[in-house]
Amino acid sequence: MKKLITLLLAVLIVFGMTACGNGGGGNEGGGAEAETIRIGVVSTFSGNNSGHGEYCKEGAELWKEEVNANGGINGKLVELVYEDNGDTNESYQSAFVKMLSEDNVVAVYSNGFSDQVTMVIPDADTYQIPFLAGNSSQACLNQGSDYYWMIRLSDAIVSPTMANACVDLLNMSKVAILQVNDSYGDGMADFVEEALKARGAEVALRLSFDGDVVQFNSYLAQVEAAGVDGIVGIAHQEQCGPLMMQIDAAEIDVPLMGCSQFATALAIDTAGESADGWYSLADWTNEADTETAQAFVKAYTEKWGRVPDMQSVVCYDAMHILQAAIESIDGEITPAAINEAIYKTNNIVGAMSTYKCDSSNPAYEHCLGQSIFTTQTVNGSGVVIGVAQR
Amino acid sequence: MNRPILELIDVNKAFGGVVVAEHVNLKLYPGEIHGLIGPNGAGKTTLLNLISGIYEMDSGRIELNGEDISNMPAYLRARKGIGRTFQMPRFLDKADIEENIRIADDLANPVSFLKSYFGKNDRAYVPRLNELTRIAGFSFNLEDDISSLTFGQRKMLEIIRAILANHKVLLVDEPAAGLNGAEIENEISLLKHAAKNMNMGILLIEHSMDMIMNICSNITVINFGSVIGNGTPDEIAANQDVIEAYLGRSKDA
Amino acid sequence: MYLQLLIVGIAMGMIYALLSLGIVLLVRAVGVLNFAEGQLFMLGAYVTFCLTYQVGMPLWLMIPIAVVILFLFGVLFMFSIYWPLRKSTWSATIIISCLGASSVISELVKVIWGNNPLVYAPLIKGTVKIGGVNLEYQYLIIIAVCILMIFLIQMLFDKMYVGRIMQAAAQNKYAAGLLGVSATLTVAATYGISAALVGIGGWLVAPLFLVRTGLSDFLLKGFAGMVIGGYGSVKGAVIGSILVGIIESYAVLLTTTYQNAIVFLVLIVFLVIKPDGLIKGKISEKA
Amino acid sequence: MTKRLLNRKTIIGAVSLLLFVLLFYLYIPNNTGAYTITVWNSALIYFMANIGTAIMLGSCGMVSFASPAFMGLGAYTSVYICMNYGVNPFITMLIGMLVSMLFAVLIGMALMRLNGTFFTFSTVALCQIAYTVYNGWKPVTGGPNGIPRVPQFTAFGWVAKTYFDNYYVLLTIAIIAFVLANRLGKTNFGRAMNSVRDNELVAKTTGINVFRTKVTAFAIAAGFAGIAGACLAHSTHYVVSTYFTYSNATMYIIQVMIGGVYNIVGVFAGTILITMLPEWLRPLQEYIKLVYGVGVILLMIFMPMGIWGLGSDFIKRIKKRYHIKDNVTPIGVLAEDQEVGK
Repeated sequence: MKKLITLLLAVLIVFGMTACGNGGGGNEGGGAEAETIRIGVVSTFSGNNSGHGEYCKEGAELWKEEVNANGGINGKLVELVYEDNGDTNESYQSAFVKMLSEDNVVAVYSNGFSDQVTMVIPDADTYQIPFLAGNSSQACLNQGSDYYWMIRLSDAIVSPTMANACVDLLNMSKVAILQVNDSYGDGMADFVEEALKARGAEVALRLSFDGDVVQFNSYLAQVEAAGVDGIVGIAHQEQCGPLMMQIDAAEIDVPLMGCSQFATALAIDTAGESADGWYSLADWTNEADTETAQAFVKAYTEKWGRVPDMQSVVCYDAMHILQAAIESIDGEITPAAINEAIYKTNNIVGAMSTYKCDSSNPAYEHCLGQSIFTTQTVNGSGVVIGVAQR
Repeated sequence: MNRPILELIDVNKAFGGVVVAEHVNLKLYPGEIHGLIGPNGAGKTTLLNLISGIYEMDSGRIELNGEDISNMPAYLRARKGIGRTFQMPRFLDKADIEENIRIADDLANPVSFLKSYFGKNDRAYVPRLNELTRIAGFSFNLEDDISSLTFGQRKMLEIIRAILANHKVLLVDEPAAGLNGAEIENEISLLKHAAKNMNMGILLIEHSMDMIMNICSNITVINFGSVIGNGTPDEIAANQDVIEAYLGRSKDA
Repeated sequence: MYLQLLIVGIAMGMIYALLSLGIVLLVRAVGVLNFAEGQLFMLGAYVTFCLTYQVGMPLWLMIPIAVVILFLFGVLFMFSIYWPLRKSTWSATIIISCLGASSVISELVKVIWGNNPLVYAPLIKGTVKIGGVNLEYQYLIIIAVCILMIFLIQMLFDKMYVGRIMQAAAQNKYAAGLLGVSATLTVAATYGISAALVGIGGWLVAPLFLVRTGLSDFLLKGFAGMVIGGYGSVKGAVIGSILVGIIESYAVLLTTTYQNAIVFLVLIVFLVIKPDGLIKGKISEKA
Repeated sequence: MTKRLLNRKTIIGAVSLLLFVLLFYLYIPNNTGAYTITVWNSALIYFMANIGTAIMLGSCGMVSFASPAFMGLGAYTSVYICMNYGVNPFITMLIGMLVSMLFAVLIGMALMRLNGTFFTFSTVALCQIAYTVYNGWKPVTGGPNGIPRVPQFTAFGWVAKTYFDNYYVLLTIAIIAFVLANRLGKTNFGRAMNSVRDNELVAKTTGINVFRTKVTAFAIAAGFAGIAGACLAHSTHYVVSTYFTYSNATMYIIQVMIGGVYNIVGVFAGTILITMLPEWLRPLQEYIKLVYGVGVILLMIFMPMGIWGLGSDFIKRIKKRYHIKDNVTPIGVLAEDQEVGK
């Protein structure tokens, strides 16, 4: 009897599975492929970080509308394909491989976490499809992939800028680094510590916390005891608000510098008045004063009824880079051709920055971003006080 | 008579301030059915728990076949040969009857894990199980669930399980409670079979004086944790202390 | 700094205590570890936020209504998660359905209130300086409410008839049935009280840590507090939670990377060495 | 009579084995895309870990959240030895398994003093500790960045380059694990575990060392988890602390319970179902997890014994409907009656 059930179950599972797989695959491809350019977006649309996916999708959709309203790229309309990457690293990889192998896309954008991106870069190489990512971990660039492209500035590039700002602008000499202990925070903190030391500042304390920690009082007691004259914060968006509030409440009166997350609308909104006085090295702020940035914010707010997040603008700019690359192709639009074209990216003006493929330093060749904002939060909004070019 | 198979020497046990066993001495001989009686709460079941190692004694000595087992954990005592049944029959209720029987067989015929892993699933115990079940006068399928047996059948299966485990000593806790007349008859023949044919020493707690007087060759009476009488059924029936303990209790009630 | 860390630890421990009080209530009444308690905590924050800002109720009206809503939700929770499985012979089934429920509550909250954290203004703004630490006034309110709750629960269990029935129900369902009280109602009431209690806890911490789904992450620390304190003891749960807060706070001196590991390592060591906890609970069945 | 029975059983067994091999080795890889294969791969890995959890839960009656901790131990040990000493992944995988088991014995000796809920909670704590260590101990685990470019499975010059290659490797390992574990329940140790689960008093009075049985079960579970972890690292070419979180542990427990704790085939079905569910529910978009949560609750309420329980009920009903009798061994009936009864 047990064997009978076993058999039944096995057969059911297998046919259920393959039926699903075929059904999924059957919808794609065919005639549509010839007329449209299919671009994939892998992001989180369910689970704990589904906010990232929403912002990302809104940015991508905005771009698609603009492009298709102008007749598409080289006369071809654009189609966006989305995959939800779920909660686990394994499901991220599955979603990514699905995008590469079954969705007939010519390029993929994803804003996964750094460890997830690290995980799937070899897949992009295997399938030879350009992979534009919204993360900023130098570890990803260090993999030396041909197909991985970083939209933002790498941590390794941002860190000296941050160190300079700390030392020159904020006169820090003895610094405490508060970092989130994940792939993003740890990588960034390493570079910042190195850069600060190079500028002669002392890193008196480096305290790390998990991604779900929101209570920093015991850390702040240590910071206070160490008598530092500056704090560098590297945290997740959701943690920035509580961190800023608690530093304010603890009356630690030193210059404060945060990573790009500290300048996000969400962090500033949640922290309220406590956010005032924070400096940040931000890839994006809604107060960015360039023409393209303002146009983007305006269009986005009109379309979606809320202000954009960094996730939206990175995705939007990634699409612009792809657009420029595809426009420059004469012949057939293939993933390989697009990848070649991205190598020739030169001074494309996006909402966030201008983009350029600079082959002078092989370590940063695949990092396309060129500039980053230095902002100060005043009265609940991030005011741009400078733009650092790389 | 030969040497006792089980001997309790000056066993003491107290829970907090309540003394449940005080200077208990007891001898159980192989092939003997030994009754253990006393009023409710006299400490009979506690004594079984002390012997089988479920409780630890405060002081005293328990010898099995001349070997001191006082400090052994329960499972080692079971391996040495002490088996028991419970007032409410206890089984693996998520497993079928076969598995319940086989744990006894594992104890009787221990094999190495590897042999059991690669060996054939043999059922050498089936003929004996058949015989015992026939004595007990009921029947079942090995693949059935325990819940398909009646309460009385379960109590008897518990005894059968203990016999199949080849225990030297069997502690039986109120085997007749909840059984009808026919079942009690069958149970008595099962116990007698175990004592006579397998030379087991059986220590029996029972409230039914009929049954005790019928099958026991020796009886020990305890009250408030201490032994107040010991002897053959006839001696016990004439023992003044025992009569007082029982009558005194019936007066209170 | 040592004094400061102590105060910070106690303050945080009080927050864990809010959660572990709710857990201990269920443990005492039904003997179940509720893995969705963290979500009820978070739900409290969202419900009070909704009533205060989206409905616009004043505080005096908001609290009783929130308590009623949360109580009813607790009763609903009991009938959908616990009741159908009460007779299951596998303890795992209830754990699994609690895990399912936690996913459902989180997602419902997201569907209704969106993904982004919401801001809840503190009752009294500003900070107070205690032993060299600037603490938000909110912490004082938390401590006060916490003490009040301990008092109320003790009253409930020791003085009131219902409480004694609840305890009887936990220890012996059969006996509780004999008392002539519907065991169903007492268990339902316990779930309701637990949900309301924990929900109020969520309301109290919302001004400190925002109204967000991540609030449920405090659950494990609440569990830890209850286990260290003594399984099923109300006082023990509070003391244990404070101890967890203090350990966590002092762990920073040693290492920050392994802070979490230290807290849970202490917990395991505690469990193994002193399985009954600090204060022996009414229901101890550990070893 | 027994011989004929054996024959029928053997035929069913042989046919199902053949079908199984055809289905899993030939049909699936040739009829699915790379993406579906990656989903299968993770399902197979989860399955290996879940065998351990199922042994703990179904046989020993203990709810354990510890499997990610031991998966991590297996994975990091294997990757560390493989990358630093250039040993073949298949060998390091076994070393990883042994290290997991060793740790499980040591930890188990401490934790097995605890009963029920307390044991469960201590495994949750264990899971948290393990994650923190994996995330913090940079020289060995690569910290939060993990270790990229983990060597692939290789054997005798053959290298598992694609996900399909990995599928065959994982399937083979999973089948071995399945066969090993399936037999376990029919041994004396399996019965010892069951008696520990159902009634510790019976276990003690039939000579079963409850403590040792529990520790051994914990170690076996850790062994399966260790293998699964190593497979995860080598088949995704990457290992990072976020593979081994508490939320993964809750997912594994759900998979086991949904499948049905009694039987490893049920566990397999549950693992596949929960792994595939998000793929099937994809049209629901952001409501996926909501539906998933409701589904889990309903499944627990209406089929607490999981898919396996449902399947066996179904077959029982069919047998009743068509008057198919099980092969039973009657006990206690006189020999003459037995002859007549036939």
